[in-house]
Amino acid sequence: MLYILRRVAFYLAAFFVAVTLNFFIPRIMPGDPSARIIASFQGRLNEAQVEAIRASYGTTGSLWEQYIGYVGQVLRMDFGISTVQFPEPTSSLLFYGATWTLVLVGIAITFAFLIGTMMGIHAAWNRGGFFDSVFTPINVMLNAFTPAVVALLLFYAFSLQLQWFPLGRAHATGLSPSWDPQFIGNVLYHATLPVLSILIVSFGGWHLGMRNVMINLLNEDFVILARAKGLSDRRVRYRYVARNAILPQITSLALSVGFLLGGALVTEQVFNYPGLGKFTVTAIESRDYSFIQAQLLLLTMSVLVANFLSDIANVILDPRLRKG
Amino acid sequence: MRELRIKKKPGWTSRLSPSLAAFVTNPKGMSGVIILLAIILFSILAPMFSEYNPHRRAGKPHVAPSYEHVMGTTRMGKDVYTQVAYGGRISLGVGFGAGIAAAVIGLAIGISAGYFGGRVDDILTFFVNVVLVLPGLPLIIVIASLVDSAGPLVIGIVLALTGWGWPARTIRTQTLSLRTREFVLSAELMGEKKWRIIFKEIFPNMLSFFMSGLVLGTIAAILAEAALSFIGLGDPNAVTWGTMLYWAQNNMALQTGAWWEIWPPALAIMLTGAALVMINFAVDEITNPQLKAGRKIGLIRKFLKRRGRSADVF
Amino acid sequence: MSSDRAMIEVRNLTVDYIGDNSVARAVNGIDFEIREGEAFGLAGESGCGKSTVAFALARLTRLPGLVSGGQVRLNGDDVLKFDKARLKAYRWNEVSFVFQSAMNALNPVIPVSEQITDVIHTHQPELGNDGARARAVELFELVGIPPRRLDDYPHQFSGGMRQRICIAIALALSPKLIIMDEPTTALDVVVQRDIIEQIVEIKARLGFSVLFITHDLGLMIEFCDRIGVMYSGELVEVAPAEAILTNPLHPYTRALGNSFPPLTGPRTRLEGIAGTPPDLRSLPQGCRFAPRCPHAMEVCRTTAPELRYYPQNRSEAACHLLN
Amino acid sequence: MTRVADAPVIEMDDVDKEFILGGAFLNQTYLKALSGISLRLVRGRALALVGESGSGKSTCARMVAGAYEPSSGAIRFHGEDISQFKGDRLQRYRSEVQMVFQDPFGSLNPTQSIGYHLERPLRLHRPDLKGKAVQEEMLTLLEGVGLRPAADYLKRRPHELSGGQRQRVAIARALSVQPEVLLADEPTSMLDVSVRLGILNLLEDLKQQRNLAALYITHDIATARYFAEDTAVMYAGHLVEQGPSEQITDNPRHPYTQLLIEAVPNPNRKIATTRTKRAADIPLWTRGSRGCPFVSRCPKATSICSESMPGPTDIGSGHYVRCHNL
Amino acid sequence: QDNRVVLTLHPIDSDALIENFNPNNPTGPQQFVRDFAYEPLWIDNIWNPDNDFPALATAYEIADDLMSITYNLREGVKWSDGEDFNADDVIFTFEYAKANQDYPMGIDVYVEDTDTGSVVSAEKIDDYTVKFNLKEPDALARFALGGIYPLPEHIWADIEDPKNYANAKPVGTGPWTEVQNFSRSSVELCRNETSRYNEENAIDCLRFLQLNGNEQIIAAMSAGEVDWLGTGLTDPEITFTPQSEFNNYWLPPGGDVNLQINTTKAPFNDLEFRKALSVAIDRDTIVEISTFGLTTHTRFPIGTGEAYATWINDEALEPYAWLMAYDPDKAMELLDAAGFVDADNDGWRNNPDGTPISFEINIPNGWTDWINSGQTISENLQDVGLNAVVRTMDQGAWNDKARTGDFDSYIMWTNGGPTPYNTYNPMFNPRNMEQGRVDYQAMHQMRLPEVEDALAAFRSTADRDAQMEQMTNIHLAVAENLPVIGLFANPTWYEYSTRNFEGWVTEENPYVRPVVFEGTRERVIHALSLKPISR
Ligand SMILES: Nc1ncnc2c1ncn2[C@@H]1O[C@H](COP(=O)(O)OP(=O)(O)OP(=O)(O)O)[C@@H](O)[C@H]1O
Ligand SMILES: Nc1ncnc2c1ncn2[C@@H]1O[C@H](COP(=O)(O)OP(=O)(O)OP(=O)(O)O)[C@@H](O)[C@H]1O
Ligand SMILES: [Mg+2]
Ligand SMILES: [Mg+2]
Repeated sequence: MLYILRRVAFYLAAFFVAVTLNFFIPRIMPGDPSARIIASFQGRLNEAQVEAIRASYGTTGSLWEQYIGYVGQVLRMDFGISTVQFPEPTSSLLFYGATWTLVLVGIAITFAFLIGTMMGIHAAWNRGGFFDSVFTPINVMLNAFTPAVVALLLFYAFSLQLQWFPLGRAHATGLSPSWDPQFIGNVLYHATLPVLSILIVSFGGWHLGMRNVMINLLNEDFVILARAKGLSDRRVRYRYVARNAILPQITSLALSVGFLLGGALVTEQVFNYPGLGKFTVTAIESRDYSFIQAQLLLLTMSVLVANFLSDIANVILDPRLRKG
Repeated sequence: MRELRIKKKPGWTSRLSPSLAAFVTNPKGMSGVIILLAIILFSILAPMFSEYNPHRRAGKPHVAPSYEHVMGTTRMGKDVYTQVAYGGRISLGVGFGAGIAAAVIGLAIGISAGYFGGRVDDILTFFVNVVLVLPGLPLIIVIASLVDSAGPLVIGIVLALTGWGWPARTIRTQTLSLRTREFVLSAELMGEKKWRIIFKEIFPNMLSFFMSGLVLGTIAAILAEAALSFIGLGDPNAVTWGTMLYWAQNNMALQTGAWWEIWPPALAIMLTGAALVMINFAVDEITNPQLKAGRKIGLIRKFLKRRGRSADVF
Repeated sequence: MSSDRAMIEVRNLTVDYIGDNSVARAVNGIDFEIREGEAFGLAGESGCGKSTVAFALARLTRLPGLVSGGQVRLNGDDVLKFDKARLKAYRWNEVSFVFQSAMNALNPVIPVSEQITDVIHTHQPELGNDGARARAVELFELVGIPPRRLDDYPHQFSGGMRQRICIAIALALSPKLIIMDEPTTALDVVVQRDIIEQIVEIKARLGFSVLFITHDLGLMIEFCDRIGVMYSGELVEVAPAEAILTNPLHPYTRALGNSFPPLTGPRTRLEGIAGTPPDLRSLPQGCRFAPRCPHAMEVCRTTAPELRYYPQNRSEAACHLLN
Repeated sequence: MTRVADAPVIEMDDVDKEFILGGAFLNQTYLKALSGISLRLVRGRALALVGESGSGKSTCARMVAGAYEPSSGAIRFHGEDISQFKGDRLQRYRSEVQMVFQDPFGSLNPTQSIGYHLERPLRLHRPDLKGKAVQEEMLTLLEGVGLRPAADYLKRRPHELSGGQRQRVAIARALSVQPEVLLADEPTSMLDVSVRLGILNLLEDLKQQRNLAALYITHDIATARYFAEDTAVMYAGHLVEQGPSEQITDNPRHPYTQLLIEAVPNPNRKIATTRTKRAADIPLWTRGSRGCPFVSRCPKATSICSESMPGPTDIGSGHYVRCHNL
Repeated sequence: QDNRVVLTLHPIDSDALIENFNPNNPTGPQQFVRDFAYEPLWIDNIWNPDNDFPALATAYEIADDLMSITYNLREGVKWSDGEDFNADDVIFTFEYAKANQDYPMGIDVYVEDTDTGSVVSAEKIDDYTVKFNLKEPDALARFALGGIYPLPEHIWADIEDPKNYANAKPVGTGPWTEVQNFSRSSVELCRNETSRYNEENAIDCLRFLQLNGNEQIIAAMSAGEVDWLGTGLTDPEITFTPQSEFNNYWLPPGGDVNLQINTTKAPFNDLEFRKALSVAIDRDTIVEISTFGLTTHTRFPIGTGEAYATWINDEALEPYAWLMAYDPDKAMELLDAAGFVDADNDGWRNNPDGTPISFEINIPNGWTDWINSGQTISENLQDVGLNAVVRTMDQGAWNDKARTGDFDSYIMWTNGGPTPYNTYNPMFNPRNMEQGRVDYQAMHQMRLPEVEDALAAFRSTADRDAQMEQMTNIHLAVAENLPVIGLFANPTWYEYSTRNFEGWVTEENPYVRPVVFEGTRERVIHALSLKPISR
């Protein structure tokens, strides 16, 4: 319990730091949101109008006042109004983007984790065998590939040339979101290539991580004892070894959420997938403060939440952490 | 027992320090080093390989690979081969620069936190955790756009500043376990200065972790530079592997059939990544010999199988 | 209490560790047998191959280890040739194991109860959940731990208790032979004594054989009926426990006996054994102990002596001095 | 060995040591690792400190070496309180008191050569040695601990040596600064039986040749008796019995000492299976704990035992016991 | 319901559509509803000025003193909710624009406080006649006033904060006003049942898709998802036409792109230097390679080009044509002669006073064809010994620097309009050169009084010949002084698919400008001219 409390204290502090950073970072960027709006009129404004727009879209008050206002907003979960899509509330766009990023990254992380972990278990169990000697290095090298190139090649080959998969978007334009199987099928169909492009470059890490932890465990006495007890291979492999090896994997999983959300950005760009990454790039280009802030905050929060969940999972899975 | 193919250890390795000897006899590690060295040399010696200027047009647009343009030309008529060679300088420079810087910052923070403990540790660990928790790439994008145009240098600095979380964490854990080792206490009781203990007693034992952090950091930095340039947040004037991809993508190299504009930088990145991965494999195996899958184990399994037996345990 | 019927015979057992650039012959053609109900000890300094023998016996040789020759016979069948099904029955039904460090022998994230019951489920599925549980309770009582603690996790027990749990697991199926590889070295002497006494008591009740490994000669003599002394992968002497100190045949055995300062008598200077054991990857010719032996002769450096039975001592030894 | 009780080199005077065990700010628990320890080290003699694991033996040695400060009480070196040592005096003290650690694998830095390990203390504490003299001193030291030919060892790294050789290097390093006091914290516990005696004999020779005051920590009472003239028995941070080694082993008076001696493997008997007692865990000694720590396991315990810890009783020839039921 | 005839067009890139149909919201909505749901008073047919399309007005009259214009409004027009349209709506719209300066409705309302703007007031003459009073005589005011999109007074009168108003159910007079099937990825604007166009209008709905990035957009057209685009192309003969038999494009020349140089500082303040600059640039390469052969050459160094071909007096300008021809030798000769030589032997030329020359060409990130052009220019300039480098920057920073005047040179578009006046006025209006508020078009900051005079004269006559004369004066002054260095004419991006519709504007039948973006009022005429192909 104490462990969890300490973690909670850390999360609160980290959250505060993130909130503060998120406020200041976009503000030290040159340019301000009104510039883009003014520019979008291509000179068709007279000066009075330019000034009026500056006054009403630009930022007002001292930095400190802005900061206080912003913290208040954050606490109320009010993220202001987007200037790229004026006057849409940031939260509605954010929610929309986050949903699709969650679909994309959620599926990708799950599969990468499952596939990589299973492969890692297999490789470690048959250490030195064909699978281990061939696939371990290959899978890990895939990890060092550029997501951009992988996404691009998939898009080019399967969407443009072979036309097996759609050109982009999260679902066909005619459909409206619902839980019916047709829509879900359509979403999965659209997500296939983007997911694949994240998957390809990420499962190798899980493979290697699991393999290495497993191998270290294989020589532990408790594993030898399990073997000596005549337990079945399956039981030793999963209950005795994988069960323990999964603990560090879960911690890395949580930390990788941030990396993956970031990495999805390129994929979303290539596949015109309406996720947060795309919105973020646009928001940055147009100095949409409220969106950048809200987006960074959301990312930080999701990483924090992921970490918190992994802490809890660790406590549940590792009895050694339960007390103290 | 001939089937087990036991070779005598090459004699010359005995003159090297044991971990170095382990490295040079590790086939994965050495192939990584050789590939990497080849790429680095290729980049450094770029002017020797090509008379073209990577920033200037060298021929007609989209010339297919030919005698004059070994890897063809870009849509703008720049020589791809030359760009790959020169681009390597910056990509590798950013990668290694940021990788090394992040590893060094991580090392400094990790060691200090682990060695000094107490308040220092609490504070440093907090920052490490914050850096770990802050979303990486998006933050980099925001910071990179702070400056009007994110040249390779800026990208490198930003990557270094955001990339030290991981190494700091592993190194701190490692330091914590080293600090309880008696040779550290013994040096303290001997009256050694703190910095000397850190540099001479602790650091050398952390070399492999440092190396591994450096290698992984470098891969991450190279990939991040490529990704940032690819989505157009880099400086398109710079010639790096990432900007080459950016231009290839912008000029629809794939659609126009100019595969030679996109594959060379893509392969260069992949090859570098692969080489670094192999080096990291070797470093892992040296720190933890168990990880060495060892052809030996496979051979023993076969040996036993042929005799109708199976390996007893793993 | 031990009969003279051999229950397990080890013949010419050879085990190698295959390295990248070398082969280490950790056990070099050793012969001995363990009789029914007997406590047989393997003594010798660190690295001489005691554990390797034990693991080979239990068919637990770890890669890159390789049993490259010899036999382990159980009722005439070679254990090393057992197929999967037979091996499963052999393991734990016939031979069980207690490891050196209980800290590492129990899986930290699985409740202790499950670590006991899963072996019962595997080998006696007919007992069912309740039967297995009941058996676990019995075992806990047998080793003197309150059964209400069955569902605790290993870290919640003290070192001595953990070691007792390991013993409980080893007893789960009433095996014929329990191998104990340094079962108490990580423990305090007082706790050690406590556990050893408990083992003796249970052994007296259940009548299994024990292969006991330690480098504490004193403890071994107290506990074992017969003792084999190993040096550098070979057995140099096999003798009744009492004879090891009082009437050692092999100079190494004698030297070993001299390495334990006594608790009584005047404080006199003892000499240990000078030098270090040979590197298994490049062994000396002849007797492996010769380089450290105060009585080494010319022949010792050229020919390896063989283990021979000396009826007057009821001991076997391998030394040229005795001829 | 009858000698006028020399003035002690090191004197621990009623030393307490508390460690914070954790807990939040308010309900922090303090582990009392040492309670009222008084010990004296005299030149030319060794004092063995025996006791169960976790009883505070290492803590004693580390406090003498200056790694921790006492929570109360004082440690004096030739009558001077060592907690007052600062700067140069502290640096000098560090050369006067040297420690040899338990673990020959852990106490040498695997990445540094043997030469480095010997050179550092010489450079730090023997400014008189210049140039070649350092090198020569290193060779002399190695030969002194029986590592011959010495020159061979300088370039080697710890992993190239056997455990016994490493422990010798550690001893050579401790001796390099010509200390008056040698603190040996289980210097043989990780060593194989065959080399253990070699190290003990070496320490014995050094003790006599250099007239060292030695503190020998072990939980093996037999080697304590073998090496040290005096033995002190610790239990849960308390000294329970102290006196000449032979007396302690031949005539243990404290129930814990008796239990300990009883437990030592003895080839001259067979194990009896008439057990009644069962080892309970050593109690966690905290600020609030009272009485004799051994009470939970003591067969003779009476009600007074859980109330207070008696002071030492002298039962002759320097043999002290702390027990109510003598 | 899917027998509907739907035209899919793509006037703006976005990450997600928003449910906002405010006709004056520039972040997207106005692209969807202007022209289609909200009609202007008058649709100028820029390419065929004799064939304008009266919209909510049927006629206009310019007062002789050029101080006012009177519009006759169309009678019998109904808003899509059934209310009548009349002069009150127009007056309301003007007053509304005046009251809400931060909600720019495209009317240059005069503001006393700052003495800016040109339209002083709107007067209701009768229910269907409105008179706009101007601050100064202006023969060109009709172009701007015709572009007023009247708002229905009965709806907007109650809207307090128009810029934040989402206008989810637009009420207009145009052919398509009904929003249907809104989602983040597509939205439809369907037939206005009260529209007077319904007889000729074959299209039931317009559909707008969320799309982003040229690659995606082109792929969408190839796949038959979009009919009408205005997206940038790269090697269209390879990447576009072959993708589908229905894919077509036509890229008539549009406004010019110029190199804006900061003539307030050395070396750009030297005319000889500017001449050298002009001839040092290899425009052929830029047109053919840097911009993929999609741009067109400009013949004369006048800052505007073929988009206003009818205004150019070839004969008068011929002597300046050499300034547009690539001649590096000539450039070096000019530089040498003017004293720009490499005085310090660092490989680069110096100013006559010996100070080094090095300058940047600023281009926003991601504007790749411009970056390519900039790189070619810097190569060209380096070839003649000038140390010029391309500097790309974030668009926000790029915007900022332009205004503060803190720059060396920019590649810059030119504003378009019905006459070249719309291009030259912002380029030479002294108000656009004031310190700290420099307009993009006037970044050169060189005042040319003869141009200012000619512009004033141009504006104060409605006579085409007189205007032509003034325009020639302007051209000559610009060519003589080279305040900007002309580069090439941008393409007008226009792609269309013949899969579902016929009747597209083609090179052979250029009946209106085929631009899909808002700002081209003719686009509604184009859409109404399309007929479905039945397959
Ligand atoms: N996995 C391995 N690879 C290579 N050599 C090994 C391996 N395991 C053991 N050995 C070697 O085999 C020899 C015998 O080892 P073993 O563990 O049987 O010794 P032991 O007598 O049990 O020693 P200890 O008392 O220290 O447990 C040693 O020299 C050891 O170095
Ligand atoms: N730095 C420390 N912080 C907190 N507790 C400590 C610290 N050092 C020692 N202790 C505790 O003090 C008690 C005494 O420890 P010490 O190491 O002195 O025992 P020991 O008798 O040397 O045991 P061993 O025989 O295992 O070496 C133990 O309970 C230990 O956990
Ligand atoms: Mg062993
Ligand atoms: Mg200790």
